[in-house]
Amino acid sequence: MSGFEPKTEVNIAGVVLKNPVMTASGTFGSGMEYGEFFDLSKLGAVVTKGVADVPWPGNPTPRIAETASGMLNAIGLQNPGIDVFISRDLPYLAKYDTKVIVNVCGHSEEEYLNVVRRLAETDADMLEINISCPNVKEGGIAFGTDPKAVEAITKAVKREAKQPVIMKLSPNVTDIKVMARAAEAGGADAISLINTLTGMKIDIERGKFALANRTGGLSGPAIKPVAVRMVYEASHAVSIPVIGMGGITTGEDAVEFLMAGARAVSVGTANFRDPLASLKVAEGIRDFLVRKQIGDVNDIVGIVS
Amino acid sequence: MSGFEPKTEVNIAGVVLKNPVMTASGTFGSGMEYGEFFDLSKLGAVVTKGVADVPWPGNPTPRIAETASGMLNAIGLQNPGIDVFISRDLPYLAKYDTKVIVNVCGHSEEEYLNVVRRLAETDADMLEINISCPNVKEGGIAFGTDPKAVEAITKAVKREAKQPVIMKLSPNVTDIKVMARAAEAGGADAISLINTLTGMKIDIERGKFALANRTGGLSGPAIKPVAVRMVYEASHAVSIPVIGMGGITTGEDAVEFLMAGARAVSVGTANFRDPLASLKVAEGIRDFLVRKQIGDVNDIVGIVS
Amino acid sequence: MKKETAAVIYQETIAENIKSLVLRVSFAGEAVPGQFISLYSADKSRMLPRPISICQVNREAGTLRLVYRLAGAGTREFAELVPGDSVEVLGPLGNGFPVEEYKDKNVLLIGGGIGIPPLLQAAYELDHPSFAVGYRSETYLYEDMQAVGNVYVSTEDGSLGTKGNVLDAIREHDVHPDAAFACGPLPMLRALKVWAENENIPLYISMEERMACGVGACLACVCKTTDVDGHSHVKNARICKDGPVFPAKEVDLT
Amino acid sequence: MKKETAAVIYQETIAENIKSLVLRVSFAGEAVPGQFISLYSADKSRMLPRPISICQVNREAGTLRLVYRLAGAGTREFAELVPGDSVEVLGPLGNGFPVEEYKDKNVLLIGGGIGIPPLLQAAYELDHPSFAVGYRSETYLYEDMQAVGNVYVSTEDGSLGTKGNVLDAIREHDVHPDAAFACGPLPMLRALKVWAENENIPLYISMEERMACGVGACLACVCKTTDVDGHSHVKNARICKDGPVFPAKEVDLT
Ligand SMILES: Cc1cc2nc3c(=O)[nH]c(=O)nc-3n(C[C@H](O)[C@H](O)[C@H](O)COP(=O)(O)OP(=O)(O)OC[C@H]3O[C@@H](n4cnc5c(N)ncnc54)[C@H](O)[C@@H]3O)c2cc1C
Ligand SMILES: Cc1cc2nc3c(=O)[nH]c(=O)nc-3n(C[C@H](O)[C@H](O)[C@H](O)COP(=O)(O)OP(=O)(O)OC[C@H]3O[C@@H](n4cnc5c(N)ncnc54)[C@H](O)[C@@H]3O)c2cc1C
Ligand SMILES: Cc1cc2nc3c(=O)[nH]c(=O)nc-3n(C[C@H](O)[C@H](O)[C@H](O)COP(=O)(O)O)c2cc1C
Ligand SMILES: Cc1cc2nc3c(=O)[nH]c(=O)nc-3n(C[C@H](O)[C@H](O)[C@H](O)COP(=O)(O)O)c2cc1C
Ligand code: FES
Ligand code: FES
Repeated sequence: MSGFEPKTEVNIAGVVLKNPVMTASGTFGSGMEYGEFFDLSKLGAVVTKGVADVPWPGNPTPRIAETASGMLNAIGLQNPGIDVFISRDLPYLAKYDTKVIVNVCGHSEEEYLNVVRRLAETDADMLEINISCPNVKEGGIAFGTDPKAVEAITKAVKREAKQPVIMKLSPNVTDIKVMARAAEAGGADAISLINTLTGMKIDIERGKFALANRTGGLSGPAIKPVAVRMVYEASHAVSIPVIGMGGITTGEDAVEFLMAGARAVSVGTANFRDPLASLKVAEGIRDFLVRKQIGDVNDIVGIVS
Repeated sequence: MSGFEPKTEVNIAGVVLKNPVMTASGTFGSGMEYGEFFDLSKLGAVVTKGVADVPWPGNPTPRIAETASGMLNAIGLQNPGIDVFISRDLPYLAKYDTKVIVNVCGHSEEEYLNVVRRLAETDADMLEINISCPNVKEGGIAFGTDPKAVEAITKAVKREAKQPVIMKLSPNVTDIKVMARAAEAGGADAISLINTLTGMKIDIERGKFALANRTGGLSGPAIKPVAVRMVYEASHAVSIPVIGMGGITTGEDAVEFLMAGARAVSVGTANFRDPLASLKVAEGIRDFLVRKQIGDVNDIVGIVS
Repeated sequence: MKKETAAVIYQETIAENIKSLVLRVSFAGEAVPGQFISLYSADKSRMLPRPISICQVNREAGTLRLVYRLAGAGTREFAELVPGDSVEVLGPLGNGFPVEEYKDKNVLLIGGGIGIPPLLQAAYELDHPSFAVGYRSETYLYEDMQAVGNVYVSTEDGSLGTKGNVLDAIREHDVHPDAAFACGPLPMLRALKVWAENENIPLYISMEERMACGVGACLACVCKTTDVDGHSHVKNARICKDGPVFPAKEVDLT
Repeated sequence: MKKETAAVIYQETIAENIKSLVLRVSFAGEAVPGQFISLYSADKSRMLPRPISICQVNREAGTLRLVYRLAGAGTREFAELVPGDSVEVLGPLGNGFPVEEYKDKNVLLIGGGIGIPPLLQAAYELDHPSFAVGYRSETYLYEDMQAVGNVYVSTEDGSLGTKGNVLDAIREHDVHPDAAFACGPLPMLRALKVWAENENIPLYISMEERMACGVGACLACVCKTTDVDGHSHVKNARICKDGPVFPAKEVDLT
C-alpha cells in the first residue's frame, strides 16, 4: 500500500475543499481556540459559529446538559455580531489554508440579509444559513420547518449573496425530502444537515428543567442514525451537494455519511471530547480509502443505495 | 422512613394500574419469555407485541443494529395473527394480576378494525393502536404522520372498540402537539409516545445497509431527550392521559417522564439489557417517592412546567 | 436462565485474535452443549448483548469456557478482562445439540472458522465423536479436539491437513458418520445440507443472527424455516429460543 | 493546553464522598493555582468533560492533585481509578488566581463546601495566606491548610470552629485581609461580594458552570458580567476561558 495516496478533494458548489471534513457550526467558535491544538489548514473548511447583524447575548444558563451518548444545548446563538466578526474572526481564519464558511443567523429575513450583505465584501468562501436553530424564539427553526418559508428565505439570501449558499436544515420535520427540495427550488448551492433534534431533560432532584431554556438541541453519536437516514433521503431528493453531520466522531462515521450520499461532513460535538477530533476524522477517511485502495473519496459518495 | 408506603396506582381511562410501569410493545413479546424471570403481576400492565388480523412474516434479516446508546430495529411486525394470539397469548397473560394492553397493527383501516373487533370479545383491558411503525410499507407510519388520518383511524377504531383506546404516536413529525390533538379529537382515551425515530446505519466494510429493510426505528437511551420533550409537549396539548416511553432504563428515567407529564410509562429496549428492567423501573419509582416522601405518584405527574 | 454478574476466572489468547475465557456462573449445571450465553458490554453506549457459544462446561467448578474471535468493540472490550473482573451475562440460552439422542452414534462434528467452539462440549458428551474442522490457516482448539476424537483438518492455504474446506477433508478421508452437528459460515452450512441429504444422515446446524433480547421476545434473530414455525406461525423461527440448533432440513438456507 | 492520557499515581478517600487523586500529566509545569482540568469518562455514553480544579501541583514529579466530591456517574467512575489506570484529561484550563500580584499581601482564601481544593495551591504560592473555610460537618484538607497558614473554620452544625458559615467565622475572628480569593456556592459568593465591598478589598472569585468544550469555543459556560465581555461583547464571559477566576466586581451574581 506504500505510495498509495487517495485524492480527497471535494467540490461543493465550485469551492474545492482539500478534504471533505469541516467543523460543525457552534462547536468550533471561529477556530481560534482549536488553532492552539492543531493546524487548521489540515481541514477542508472551518464553519464558524452563527453570526448575526448585532451582538446576541444568548440564553441564560444552564445552557447544556449531558444525555446518553449525546448532549443538549441551548446556547441561544450568543455571538459578537458581524462587525467584530469581520474585524477579528475572519482575519484570524485568513491565516490558514482552509476554506471559511460563515454560519449566519437571524430573527427575521432582514436580519439574515444584513449579515449576508456585509459578508459579500469579505473573502469568506461560503455562507451557511442556519434556518434550523431550535434555541431561539423567532427565526431559526420557524423558517426551517415550513417548506414555503425555506424556499423564500433561500431566494432572498441568494439574491444578496456573493458567495455560494448552503442552507442548513432542521431534522425536526416529518419529511426532510420536502425541505431539501424547497431549498433547492430557492436556489441553494448546497444543503447541510442535520441540525440538532429538539429535546428536553428534567432534573428530577430539583424538579426543574435541566436547561434554563427548557428545551435544547440534541447532538452527538446518539443522533447519528437519524442523521444518516436524513442525509440519505435528502441526497436522493435533490441534485445539489449535501453536507452531512450529526454524531460524527471517527473517520468510519464520516465514511458512513459519505456512502449515504454526503459530499462533505462536519464534526461537531466530538470536538468537545477531543480537540483533535476533526483532524482525526480527516485522517480516518484517508486511512479507510488507503485500506480499501480507493483512489478518490468522491468514489464512495452515495455508493450505498 | 419506615412504614412510609406511597400510593402508586394510576388511572388510565378508567383502568387502574397498580403502578405506572408497563412494557413497551414489541420488546416483551406477550410476556411469556419474561415470565420466567419475574412475576409479571408486579407490573402495572403488559403491552403485547403488535398483532394483526392474520400472521405477518415481518422483514428479512438483519433486523436490528446497534447504535450509540440505542439500537435500530426493523422487525416488520412479525406476529402470529389474532387467532393464535387470542387462543395462546391472552390466556397466558390472564394468569397474572396485571392489566393487559394489546398493541394492534394493520396495513389498512379494515385490518386494524378486524383485530379490534376480535378483541372486543376478549378480556383485554385496553387497546394500543400502533399507527407509527416505521417498518412496514403501508399502514403504520403512513397513518401516524398525517393529523387527518390520525383522527379518522381513531374515530373508526373507537366505533368498534369495546375497550379504552390508546393511540400510539410517531415522533417523526414536525409538531407532535398537532398529532396528539388529532388523536384526542378522534376520541382516543389516551395517547402513548414515542414510537421509534426513523434511522439508518451503513456497514462501511461491506458497503451495504446494516438492516435488510434499509431504515429502522431508533430506540433506547439515545432518544430519551426527544421523548421527554414530546411527552411534555403532548401532555400540555391534550387533556387525555399520556403514556411516555423512549429510553427508560431506570426509575429515575421514569420519574423524568412522569414529571414531564406522563401518567404512565413503558420500558422497551432496556428489557434487552436486563430482563428485570421493567420490574426495577417500578421499584425505582417507588424508591424515589419514598426518598422524597411523596405520598402518591400522581402528585409528580406534570409538576415540571 | 439467569441474568447475573459472572466472575472472570481466566483468560488467554489461543490464536491470533482468538481468546479463551473462563467464567464462573451460577447456571453452569444447567448448560448443555450448543447453548450460548449473552455477554453485556460494561460501556453503556453499547446496549445489545454479544451472544457467545458455550465451548466447555465444568459443572463441578461451576464454570463455562467461551472461545471467541475479536470482531468489534464489544469483543475487544471482553478481551481486556482479567481474573478478578466481572462481566454481566445471561444464560444459558437456546436449545443445544441433541447429544442425548445421538450419544452412542458416530457423530461428525463439523466446524468452520469461529464455528468450532460450540462443538467441543458436544464431543465430551458423545461416545463416538469425530471432527471435521476448517481453518483459514492458523489452528485453535486443535489439541482439545484431538483429546476426544479424530480430527480431520482443512486449511484454506493447505498449511495443515486438506487444502480446501471441511467438505474436501470429509471426502479425502472418506468419512461417513451416522449423524453430523455443524456450525460455521452460511456457505458451508448450505454445502453440508446437500452433503447430508446425499449421505442420507441427520444434520443439525447451529445458526447465527443479530440478537437483542436473546430470550425469544423481540423477533430480531429469526431464520427462515421450511415449515410454519411454532411461535409466530410464519416460517420464521427464533434462533435464540427455537434454536440456535435446527435440523438442517427444517431451515431454508437460500 | 494538552489533551492526553494521564496516569493515575495515587487515589484515596479523604472524607465521606471526597476523593484525592494524583495524576501524572505532561503539563504540570505550566499549571497555575485556580486553573482546572477536564476529565473524560471512559464510558462512551458520557460525552461531556468533568471540570475539576487543580488542588496541588508537584512540578518536579509532574503530577497534579485533584480533590473532588462524588456527585454523579462521572465522578463515581473516577473514584474507581487505581494506580496503573489512566484517564483522559485536557488542561491546564482557565486563568487562575492572581497569585503573582498578591504574593506579598495578606490574602484570605475563602472556601465553602467543595470550593476548598483550588485554594490550596494558591496558598503555597503566596507569602501570607490564611484560610476561612466552611464545612457542613466533616472537614477535609484541614491539615494541608494548617501547614501553610491560619485556618478559620466554620461548620453548619458547630462541630468545629464557628457555628455558621465562613462569614460568621471571618467576623468572629475579626479578620481583615488585604485581598481575598474565594470559591464556593453562589450564595456564599454573593455575601462575600458585599463583605469585600464593605471591607474595601479586592475579591477574586472562582465560578462554576456546566462545560462542553472547556476551551472557550462553545459558549456553554458563561456568567453574567457587569461590563461587555471581551469575547462576545455581550456581558457574558466564558468561565472556562476568561475565568474561572474573576474580580468579584466584574461579575453579576444576581
Ligand atoms: C448463537 C451465537 C453464538 C455465537 N458464538 C460465538 C462464539 O462462540 N465465538 C465467537 O467468536 N463468536 C460467536 N458468535 C458471534 C458473536 O456474537 C459476534 O462476533 C459478536 O457479537 C461481535 O460483537 P462485537 O461487539 O465484537 O462486534 P460488533 O460488530 O461491534 O457488534 C455490533 C453488534 O452486532 C452484533 N454482531 C456482530 N457480529 C455478529 C454475529 N456474527 N452474530 C450475531 N451478532 C453479531 C453484536 O452482538 C452487536 O450487537 C455467536 C453468535 C451467535 C448468534
Ligand atoms: C471550573 C470548575 C472546577 C471544579 N472543580 C471541582 C473540584 O475541584 N472538585 C469537585 O468536587 N468538583 C469540582 N467542580 C464540579 C465538578 O465539575 C462536578 O461535580 C462534576 O462535573 C460532576 O460530574 P458527575 O458526572 O459526577 O455528575 P453528573 O451530575 O452526573 O454530571 C452530569 C454533567 O453535569 C456536569 N456537572 C455536574 N455538576 C457540575 C458542576 N457543579 N459544575 C460543572 N458541571 C457540572 C458534569 O460535568 C456532566 O457534564 C468544578 C466545576 C467547575 C466548572
Ligand atoms: C454547543 C452547540 C452549538 C451549536 N451552535 C450552532 C450554530 O450556531 N449554528 C448552527 O447552524 N448549528 C449549531 N449547532 C449544531 C451543529 O452545528 C450540528 O449541526 C449538530 O450539533 C449535529 O452535529 P454533531 O452531532 O456532530 O454535534 C450547535 C451545536 C452544538 C452542540
Ligand atoms: C425490537 C422492537 C420492536 C418493537 N415493536 C413494536 C410494535 O410491535 N408495536 C409498537 O407499537 N411499537 C413497537 N416498538 C416500539 C417500542 O414499543 C417503543 O415505542 C420504542 O422502542 C421506544 O421505547 P424504548 O426506547 O424504551 O425502546 C418496538 C421497539 C423495538 C425496539
Ligand atoms: S434475540 Fe429476541 S427473539 Fe431472538
Ligand atoms: S465550555 Fe465551551 S466555552 Fe466554556
